[in-house]
Amino acid sequence: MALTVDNLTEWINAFAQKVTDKKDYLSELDTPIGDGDHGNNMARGVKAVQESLDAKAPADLTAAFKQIAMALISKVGGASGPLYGTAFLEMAKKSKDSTEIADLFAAADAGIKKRGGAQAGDKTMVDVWEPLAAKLASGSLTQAEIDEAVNSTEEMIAKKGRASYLGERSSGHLDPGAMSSGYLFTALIETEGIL
Amino acid sequence: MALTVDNLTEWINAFAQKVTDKKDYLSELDTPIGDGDHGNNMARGVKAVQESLDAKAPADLTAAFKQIAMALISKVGGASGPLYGTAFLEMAKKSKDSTEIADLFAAADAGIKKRGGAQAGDKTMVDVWEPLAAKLASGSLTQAEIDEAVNSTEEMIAKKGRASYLGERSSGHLDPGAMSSGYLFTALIETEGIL
Amino acid sequence: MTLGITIVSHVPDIAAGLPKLLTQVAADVPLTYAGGTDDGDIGTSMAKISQAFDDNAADEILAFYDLGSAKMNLEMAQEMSDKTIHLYDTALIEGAYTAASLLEAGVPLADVEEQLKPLKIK
Amino acid sequence: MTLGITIVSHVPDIAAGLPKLLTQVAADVPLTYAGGTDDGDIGTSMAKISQAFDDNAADEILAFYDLGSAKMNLEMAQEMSDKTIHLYDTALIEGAYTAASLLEAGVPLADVEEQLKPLKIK
Ligand SMILES: Nc1ncnc2c1ncn2[C@@H]1O[C@H](COP(=O)(O)OP(=O)(O)O)[C@@H](O)[C@H]1O
Ligand SMILES: Nc1ncnc2c1ncn2[C@@H]1O[C@H](COP(=O)(O)OP(=O)(O)O)[C@@H](O)[C@H]1O
Ligand SMILES: [Mg+2]
Ligand SMILES: [Mg+2]
Ligand SMILES: [Mg+2]
Ligand SMILES: [Mg+2]
Repeated sequence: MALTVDNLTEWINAFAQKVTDKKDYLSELDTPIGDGDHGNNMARGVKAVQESLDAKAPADLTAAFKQIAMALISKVGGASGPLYGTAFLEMAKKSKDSTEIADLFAAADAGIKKRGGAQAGDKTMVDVWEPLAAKLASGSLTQAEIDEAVNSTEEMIAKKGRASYLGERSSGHLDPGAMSSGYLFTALIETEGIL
Repeated sequence: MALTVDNLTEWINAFAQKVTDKKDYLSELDTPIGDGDHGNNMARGVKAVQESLDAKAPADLTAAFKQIAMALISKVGGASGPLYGTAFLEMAKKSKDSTEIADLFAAADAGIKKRGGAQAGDKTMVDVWEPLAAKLASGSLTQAEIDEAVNSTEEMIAKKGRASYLGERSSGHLDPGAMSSGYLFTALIETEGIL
Repeated sequence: MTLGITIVSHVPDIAAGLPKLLTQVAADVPLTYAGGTDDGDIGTSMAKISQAFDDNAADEILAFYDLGSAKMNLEMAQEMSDKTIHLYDTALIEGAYTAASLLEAGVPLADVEEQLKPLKIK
Repeated sequence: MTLGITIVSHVPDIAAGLPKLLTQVAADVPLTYAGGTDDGDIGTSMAKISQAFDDNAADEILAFYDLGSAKMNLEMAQEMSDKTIHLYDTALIEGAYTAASLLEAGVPLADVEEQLKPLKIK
């Protein structure tokens, strides 16, 4: 359960593929409870990530995480930019003393919470990152668990982000950032040799 | 102490002349406690008033007041536009049953207060209109009384308008709208046959 | 009874820019705006505000403004309008954004007004 | 220690427009802004915010923003800046206007912050 530049790149490419394939769906999820751009934001972001990794092969894991973070921070444009960006920046920092998935995701999860101020139950990507980072720490992660985390946001009332303006009306809709985060975890478990 | 189209026109022209002459001074007063445009606003307004009266001789006092109000409302641009505009609109309404200066100014003063929500002591033009309308009701008005009303605003702390953002720092400056209102009253007592 | 929003700002760019933020979350809410004086300078214009009320496809309008003098022109335009105009002393951008989000979701006016209360700062 | 203001908005027009309101009452306060994404779309950009901090002639900056995601980019830019950046969760327009008026009048930062408190709505 350790990360290398190679399997990180494979994982991120798989994530990019899913985001690109599901671009319209992610933006659709963002329409009733947001501004309808999450798919476009993320697609722009992962494209920039791939271009960055293509343009300059990272020397090590830390450099790879940093390139990914910088591409997301500068290209996403919406709230998910600094949030995903912070997640990868924290992994970059952590990767200096550990390449363990569990350690890296714990750092990323903490970074997202610090950056956005959301906690579990606020109907954000934290509702995927927090439980799934914990699963990774306990040694396994399944697609069913990913689906459960993503789906748990449906009935929640948003406390952070644009959906929070809707109060109770935000209930009954999946959170788009939770969905895209779900793809990140699915891509992770689908990448051979990581878990 | 009754108004006619003729002496109203004479009064307003005298007011316009003073505002035009003192344009820079009024804007200067508006600089430390406002946005520095009161002279320009009022000069633009009185020019429009004169153009309106020149273009179409008002049929009666009510029509004259209305033309003055409309020119000020549409051309001043700042807070003083709706305030002076409302003063003259209220005089237009009142002029249907009275041409007495005291009645007209009482109506104008009430209109300004309703429009802006300011009361005496808030460091606005109300600190000139309220006491001087009362003087007119009691039958006389002197330049010394006008000066006193205008100068009373100097030490006040603004509660309304842009100056109110400065809190205590607004003290120590004359209110520009009080000053321009002072010109209106001076023009009134200087116009032969009104008082 | 359809509900719309009218934005009034001293600055033409702000008045024109805010609807761009609002349409993102409220594509179906009628939005109009009035910015600057008749001459396009910094200030407000009763005539422009009246026009923005008229041009709004809704017959009941929630109006938001930046500074106090805008409110005075808004009230004059309100008195002259045939439409029902609600004026809110909330933060301009944040109040309008909240109202737009909720109207788009079909939230009734009374509930929208409840959500606007904590944003009242004028 | 000079004090300046930086405006961050999701909308380029709002970011560019608000300083026009502020310079009227604060001609001497250094003002910079960052609006929209790197591509000029609705959103915010950490790089543009960093640039606005750098371009500001002041070495201590009061920063104001519209929506929450702007705050996240602001905080990232804040962490990267050598300047002292104060971030306020106030109404954007009204908070920035209040701060600009007071800074122009030479009011010390602590007193400015006191005046900003009632405008905190985020
Ligand atoms: N404060 C926050 N903390 C954690 N996640 C957040 C926060 N604000 C927004 N999000 C996440 O970001 C997603 C929206 O991203 P996106 O649509 O790209 O940004 P924007 O809302 O700026 O348009 C939400 O679905 C949510 O998961
Ligand atoms: N709410 C109010 N009630 C009464 N008078 C006011 C009010 N607000 C502003 N004023 C008056 O208007 C004057 C400023 O006018 P002006 O500079 O033309 O408008 P602005 O402040 O919009 O630039 C102030 O000096 C004050 O006398
Ligand atoms: Mg979005
Ligand atoms: Mg967005
Ligand atoms: Mg002024
Ligand atoms: Mg002005």
